[in-house]
Amino acid sequence: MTAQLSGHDLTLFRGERCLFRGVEFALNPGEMLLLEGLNGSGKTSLMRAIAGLLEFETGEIRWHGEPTRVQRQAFHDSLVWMAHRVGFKADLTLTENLDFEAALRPSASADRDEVFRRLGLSRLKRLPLRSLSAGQQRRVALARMLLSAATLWLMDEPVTNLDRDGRRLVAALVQEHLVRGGMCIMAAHQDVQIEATVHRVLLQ
Amino acid sequence: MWNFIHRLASPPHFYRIAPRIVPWLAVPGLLLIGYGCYAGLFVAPPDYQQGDAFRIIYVHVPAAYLSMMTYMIMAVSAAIGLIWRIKLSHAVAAAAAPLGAWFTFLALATGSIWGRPMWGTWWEWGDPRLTSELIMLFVYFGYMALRAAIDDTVKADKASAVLALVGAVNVPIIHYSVYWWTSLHQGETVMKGKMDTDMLVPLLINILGFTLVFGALLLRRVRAEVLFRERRTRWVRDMVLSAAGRGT
Amino acid sequence: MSAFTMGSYGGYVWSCFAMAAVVLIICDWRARVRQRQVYRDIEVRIKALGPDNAPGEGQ
Amino acid sequence: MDGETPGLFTAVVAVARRDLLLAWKRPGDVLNPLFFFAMVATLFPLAVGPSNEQLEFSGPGVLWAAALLAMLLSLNSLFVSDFEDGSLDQMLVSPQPLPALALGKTLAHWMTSGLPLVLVSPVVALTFRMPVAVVGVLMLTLLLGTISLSLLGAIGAALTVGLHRGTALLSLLVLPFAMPVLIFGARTVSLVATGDSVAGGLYFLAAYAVLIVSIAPFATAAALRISNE
Repeated sequence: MTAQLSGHDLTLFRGERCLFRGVEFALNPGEMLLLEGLNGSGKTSLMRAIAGLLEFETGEIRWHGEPTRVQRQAFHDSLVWMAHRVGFKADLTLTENLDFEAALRPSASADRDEVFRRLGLSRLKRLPLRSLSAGQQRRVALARMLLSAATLWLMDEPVTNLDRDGRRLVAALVQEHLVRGGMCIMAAHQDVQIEATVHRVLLQ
Repeated sequence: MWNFIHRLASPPHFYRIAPRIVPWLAVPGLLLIGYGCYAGLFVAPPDYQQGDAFRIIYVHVPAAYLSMMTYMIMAVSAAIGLIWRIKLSHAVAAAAAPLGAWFTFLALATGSIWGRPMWGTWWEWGDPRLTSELIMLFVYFGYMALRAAIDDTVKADKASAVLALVGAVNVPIIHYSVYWWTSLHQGETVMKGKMDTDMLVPLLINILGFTLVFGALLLRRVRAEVLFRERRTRWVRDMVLSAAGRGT
Repeated sequence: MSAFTMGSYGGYVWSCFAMAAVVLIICDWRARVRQRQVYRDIEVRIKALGPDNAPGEGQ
Repeated sequence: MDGETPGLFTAVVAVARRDLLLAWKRPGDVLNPLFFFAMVATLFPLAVGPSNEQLEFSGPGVLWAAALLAMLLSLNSLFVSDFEDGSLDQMLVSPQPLPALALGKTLAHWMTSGLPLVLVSPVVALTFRMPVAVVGVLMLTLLLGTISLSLLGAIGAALTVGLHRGTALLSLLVLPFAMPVLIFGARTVSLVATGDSVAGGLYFLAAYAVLIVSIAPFATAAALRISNE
């Protein structure tokens, strides 16, 4: 059986520096992939390359057994990415930003107000993002994930800037996503407590 | 066929083979230029209107021709590099740009000197040839500046390839529009009417000669570029080490 | 001698041909300099880092 | 977990709408190039002298050159904020085709820089003693020409986004390619002043805009992918 998402013989260069070589992984619904390694070991770059923003020197990512580069749209249909930077406009409000988001990618049937309540953003939805704290901005990025219909979550250090409640919330959200048959690739310093099959890739 | 091309385009192979091709281009090229210049300067009859000043044509036209052809080479190798990801073709594009700029400069300078006795001025905006060569020079500068601004070679290759391709669409339009612009106020161009055979033959010889010499120069530059790009590979290390071993 | 002076145009014509020669020589010289420079840098690097770990990557 | 990918048209409109909304919240970004345009047009009579004849003669050229520079000024910021706040990353991993998103951004750029220039140009043109008929042609050429300039400029902005010293480089890349637009734009306006036919020039500007609109979004998208690596 082929895994739903897999990476084969992945080698990545940044400039002249080799970040990693021959990385392999396989991921199926309900499972999680944890990218581990020190700062600068290439976790973020690996994630960007999985998403298709960087080119691997060798190897490829396969989605349902087919290379992602020949089915970019189908792959991106099922992918949502929580990066370091929120990727929203600081001058626009949460609602305006999410309206734009909804025109870009498939939306989940989840109710927006419900999601805001869960993330503790209800009172903030009419403020420009500029006025939110770093932790609140992380929650805003979580809102994007919850409101998208994507099955594959890419999360780059999702718990940075979050307090303990926030960290617990992230763990719970990922857990629910996996139980529903979703997948998650996470790069994290701190261990996140999640009950699921967790694969690991250690980058030196 | 594909195998052959890939073998030829492999950097070590190219690096070894290039110096063997260079003399086959440079020697006949220089001989042709020598004969062409001699015939152009001393054998060809003076022009009935311009007298001997027209003889500048024998360096001006080859330079202008090469300035255009170099851009074409750049654009084609950029396309090949983007589509088939052949490393060598990006190196060709990178090496060709400064040569193109130099020949464009030569065309501009000789055109301007030619203009002095003909129009009584060093620069005549009414001449479409000169004006579009000038814009061409800016296009080359832009291309080289973009390359120089990006540190990562792979990224610089791709970005400048996009620019070269956009330019390939635009350069003919720039020419056309400059001609249209000058036609409105009766641009005076230096070259009117047909040329005599005695005048034409040295010109063709010179064009061919310059092209061959250009080919030799391009190969040399590409070779240096390939060496730079491959500086961390095993084959370069082995080559340098064995050369050093033979030296001592 | 008139073949060299070309009426009053000799200066213009000869300077154009001279300039063409100069440009060709400059192009040739630049290519040589670059080749030598790159080669020397590689030698220096190998000497500094030792032959075994000098080159980072590659086929 | 259902839901379909929103259509192409929705995406183009959404990108344009978002950028227009941003421009609305930061009107300075729109107004500064306009002031710049008016100021360059003021510099010229001050530098050359107030002779009416000279102003009438050079008006079309000066206005067109000023418009070109004003467009260039506004191009710098086209992709920079998206690049810095991570929005560009999010657009690149969206299922929407990137050329469509690039087109949407270019459209918004034109509406916030080219279109305002077209609208204020009559006021500036009148100070150059331009007759009403000529002003009409000026507006028409600017309308067609600024579309091409936005599209061409977007390619340059995408190539230089994320580079240090990108500003000067952007001008160096875009200006040579903008020459045909400048030449045809300004000459067509001069032609109407001398009573010649302007159809040829307008046809060229329109044809050029069509050509560029069919190329630029793809080139811009390719450049964005490369710059964001």
